[in-house]
Amino acid sequence: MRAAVVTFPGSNCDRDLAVAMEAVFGRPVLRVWHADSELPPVDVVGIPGGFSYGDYLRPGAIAARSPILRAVIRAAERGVAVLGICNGFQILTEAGLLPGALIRNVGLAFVCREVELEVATTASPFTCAYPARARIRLPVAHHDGNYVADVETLDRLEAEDRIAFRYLDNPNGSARGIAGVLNARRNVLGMMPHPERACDPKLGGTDGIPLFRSLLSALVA
Amino acid sequence: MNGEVRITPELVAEHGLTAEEYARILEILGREPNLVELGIFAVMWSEHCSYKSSKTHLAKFPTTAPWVICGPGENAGVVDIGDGLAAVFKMESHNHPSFIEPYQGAATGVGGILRDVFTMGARPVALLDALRFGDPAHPRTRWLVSGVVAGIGGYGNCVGVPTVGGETTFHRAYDGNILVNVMCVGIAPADRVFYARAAGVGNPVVYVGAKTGRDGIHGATMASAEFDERSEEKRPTVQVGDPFTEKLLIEACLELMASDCVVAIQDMGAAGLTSSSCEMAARGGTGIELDLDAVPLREEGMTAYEIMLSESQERMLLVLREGREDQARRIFAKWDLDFAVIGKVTGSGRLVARHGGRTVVDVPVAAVSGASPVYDRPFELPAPAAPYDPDERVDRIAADEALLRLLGSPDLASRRWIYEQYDYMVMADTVQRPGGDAAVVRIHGSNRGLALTTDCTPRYCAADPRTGGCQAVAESYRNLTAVGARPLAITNCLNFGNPERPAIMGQLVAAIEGMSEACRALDYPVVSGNVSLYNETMGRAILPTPQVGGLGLVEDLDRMVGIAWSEEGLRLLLVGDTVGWLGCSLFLRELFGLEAGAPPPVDLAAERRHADFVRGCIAAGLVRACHDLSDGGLAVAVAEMCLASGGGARIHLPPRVGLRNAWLFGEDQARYLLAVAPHTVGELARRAAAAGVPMVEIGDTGGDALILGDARPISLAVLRRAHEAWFPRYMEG
Amino acid sequence: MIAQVRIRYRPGVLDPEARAIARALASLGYRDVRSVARAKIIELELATSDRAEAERQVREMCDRLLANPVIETYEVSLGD
Amino acid sequence: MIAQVRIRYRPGVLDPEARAIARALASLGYRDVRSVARAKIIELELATSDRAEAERQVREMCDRLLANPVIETYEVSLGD
Ligand SMILES: Nc1ncnc2c1ncn2[C@@H]1O[C@H](COP(=O)(O)OP(=O)(O)O)[C@@H](O)[C@H]1O
Ligand SMILES: [Mg+2]
Repeated sequence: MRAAVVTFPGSNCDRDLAVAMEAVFGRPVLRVWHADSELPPVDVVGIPGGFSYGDYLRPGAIAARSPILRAVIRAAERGVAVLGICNGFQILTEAGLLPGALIRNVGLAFVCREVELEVATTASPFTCAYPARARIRLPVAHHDGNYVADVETLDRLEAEDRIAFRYLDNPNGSARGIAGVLNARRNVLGMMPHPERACDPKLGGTDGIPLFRSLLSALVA
Repeated sequence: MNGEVRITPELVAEHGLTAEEYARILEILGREPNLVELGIFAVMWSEHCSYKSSKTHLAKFPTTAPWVICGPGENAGVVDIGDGLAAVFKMESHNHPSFIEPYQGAATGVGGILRDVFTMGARPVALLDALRFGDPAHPRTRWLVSGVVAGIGGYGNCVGVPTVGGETTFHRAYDGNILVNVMCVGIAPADRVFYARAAGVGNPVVYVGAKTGRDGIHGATMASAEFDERSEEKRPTVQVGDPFTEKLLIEACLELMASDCVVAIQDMGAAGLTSSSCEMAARGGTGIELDLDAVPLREEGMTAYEIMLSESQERMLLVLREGREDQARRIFAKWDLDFAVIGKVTGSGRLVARHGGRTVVDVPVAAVSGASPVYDRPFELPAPAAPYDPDERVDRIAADEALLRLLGSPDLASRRWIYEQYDYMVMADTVQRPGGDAAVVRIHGSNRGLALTTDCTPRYCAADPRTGGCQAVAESYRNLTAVGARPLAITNCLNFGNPERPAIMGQLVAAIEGMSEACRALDYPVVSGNVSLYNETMGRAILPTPQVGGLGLVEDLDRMVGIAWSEEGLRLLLVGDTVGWLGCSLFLRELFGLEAGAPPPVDLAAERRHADFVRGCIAAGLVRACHDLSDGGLAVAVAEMCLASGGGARIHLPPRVGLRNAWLFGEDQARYLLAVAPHTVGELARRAAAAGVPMVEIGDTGGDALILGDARPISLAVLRRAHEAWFPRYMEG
Repeated sequence: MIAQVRIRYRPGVLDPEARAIARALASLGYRDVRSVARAKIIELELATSDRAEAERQVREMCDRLLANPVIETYEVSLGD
Repeated sequence: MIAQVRIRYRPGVLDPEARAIARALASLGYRDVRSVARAKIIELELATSDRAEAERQVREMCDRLLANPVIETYEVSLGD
């Protein structure tokens, strides 16, 4: 399983994501710099959380126009798995790889807490190792996690089974409780909660591990 | 231009310098200073930079121990934490700026303390914030709380350093002067700690980070001047922070420090370029020559005065090894940060700056930085408060009602509203989250951890600053012990009123003595700190607040404990003596409106004995959960443990308890509450007896209610509502 | 030449900040405020003095970066 | 009546966001952009039709809530 994690100026969960991936995948994760215009050959690319470019203009907006993102888009078109977490999710929507957008939380404040989620589909390389309709706990930590999209898009996401995770207790006002969405081809996932922070019992939970296990079983077939 | 301004007595006074201080400047220079030089002396001799009122007393702090690598005097303190690593930590105040502009004031406070830590080569791994606000009913309080918390989160979250703990209390004495004290902890290789000593004549002096603007000019003198109605006019001195640039600066500096390019490095904090260059040269016994035309500027037409005194954020000053400029420049270019060679190290012992072809500064650094005035200000030690003698009236309120009211009071209500705005998990090493005693962050890649806490009980310090100072140290020691950590050292921030008043000076002196005594008795030295004086508004001072930040080491995270238990049927053991001390207690204040009596005495020998006992039991795996007893006493501690555990408990009152509420809510020191498995009670009792530690079994865990003796059971749901409701409801307005 | 871009949320996107401002104004006693909306202005100083070219360029910047078409609309106006 | 409040940073106050936008535009190849500044607009729909009263009220709202006088300045304009 070959994996890479991209670092943008202002990324701050890049190490956390690489550590979690390395623990589950059992081999080193490549680190890629935002100014690179090529990705190494990999099976999965992680776009980590943080505040790329300070979240200025709109969260993820500037990172979405960086050289590496063009390479990520090409990789996604080739079928490489792309996982965007938190700021990574914002970047993927800004880049047009995923529908919708993430705006300021309804409560206006940053929110850092553990939330309960439902795994809304197991039909994806990111969620296949979870039991169907599993209820899991993952941390969220964001200021702009309020998922918005127009009604047709939301209906289409539901009809096509592209909602990966839903909040059971919506912390940010997201439309229809959406915490994570898939692209049509199902090889790109964006999610606000942090599975990489829930891969170690010492950190308070392990519900993130099946996400990385899913990738391992789906991609190393 | 600058040279032509006439230095009048008014101008000298406006710079906060006394006539005697000015005479001293004339003597040092052998001539009149120009305006730039006057500004330099003013900031360097301000209370904030020179510690002129506190220096002689700060010398009483014990600052050494075998594990101390670097004590006070550098940007931060450094202690050995084993495995070739060092912890670097410090606390700093940003009180005045936060009162004027709470968001930016608090945010730039976080930025400043982060720089103090990574400037020593340490990667910051945790932040804590100790906050004191005015009366919740004061019209400004809500706005201040909301701005300060958002500002701390806004900065810390963005740079990606977890904010893992802190303190928040309210008292009307802070109505006009809130306190925002932020502590930062970093980890560095023990043999690669960087110091701010400019060495090597001819080595280049390099400016990196953000550009210089007209931010906060005279911020340092503002931080030392008492507030008055005119402080509104001082508004433009507020700086705006850019955490994104800070994040880049952390990465770039740490990358550079991993090479061997750096001779010395210092952040530009209060008094910016002036203090960083003077202090680096003074510490190194060298001089520095600066070319102000080379300083990256954000605005046009900035004068030498403005460039030297700007407090623009996110800037650092470096001395590089000669010839390494290009290697360093490439690293900063990669991180998109300004990089400019702006001068060189000289052997002259002078700070010389040129601007527009003219010499605009030429002052001896030792005199500016080292020989600042020192005041042995007159002080009056406060008369000790008479002890409060409770009578049966304190028992007229039912224990369950008293507990619910206390838990829902501003000082004890859950701080969830605050800490959920902080990313306390980023870096994926937070193994004890906010809400318990000490926070614990894992030392990355190991099974060891750093335990961190901030403590001070200002109401004790107001009644008796000596005992209060002692108690603040002891409480931090207990909080570290309660998770199983070995306390190593403290940082501190001494927040007081106007030291020119003997009564205030007396508080400062007594608090320092109390802290020193505790540090000495507990082998728990002071390695860094900060002093914030003149916290007064129109003659009304804050409560004396000697804030302590403690750091301890957890050797084996598998043996760490928290305040939550996970089983029913555990036994609750109370460690320490309970006489039922109600003087200065929250119980008296919240339920009887009384701020009366003397604070609970601190027996340092008992603190040490009890802590060693508790730590030993935790290390032996005998303890399932542990909480130290502080505000609100036993009843509040057990309630907090129930809430964290999601389970109930029953407390049995001892047979001849005297005043029930004194026993339940008294704030006697050196106490812990342990939850242990029933079959280990005998072993624990043997250990306690052998160590001479008083310990009694007072209850057990189970059910879904908390039962205090024969009081009505309080269901967990009711308890939780009481604890969680106040903060969000208050903030909603 | 100065170009001004005015960016606002599309109708249908609920703006939590505008709502919070409305609520705060109401709680301060301003009963007269019927609704609140927000927009942001990005002002660009351009080297060119060719208005048509400036407008074309600025629109392109909006499409490529300054506005997110999923949630925002923009207007460009040129000063002098 | 519609009132518009235009809020911007005081001169000299650091605006890291404007700087980030300028850099992003440069890296997308827009070399013509000399500088970037930002402002925000808050649009209020008011029940009153008395212009003087509206202006007075809106200024008061700015002082009390909408603008941060320490680092921002504002302008009020009334529509119809
Ligand atoms: N301003 C704050 N920021 C972060 N955490 C806080 C803050 N205030 C309080 N806390 C957390 O809330 C918990 C309770 O605080 P406190 O009652 O002061 O603890 P203790 O009495 O054990 O010192 C602690 O975990 C503390 O770290
Ligand atoms: Mg405690």
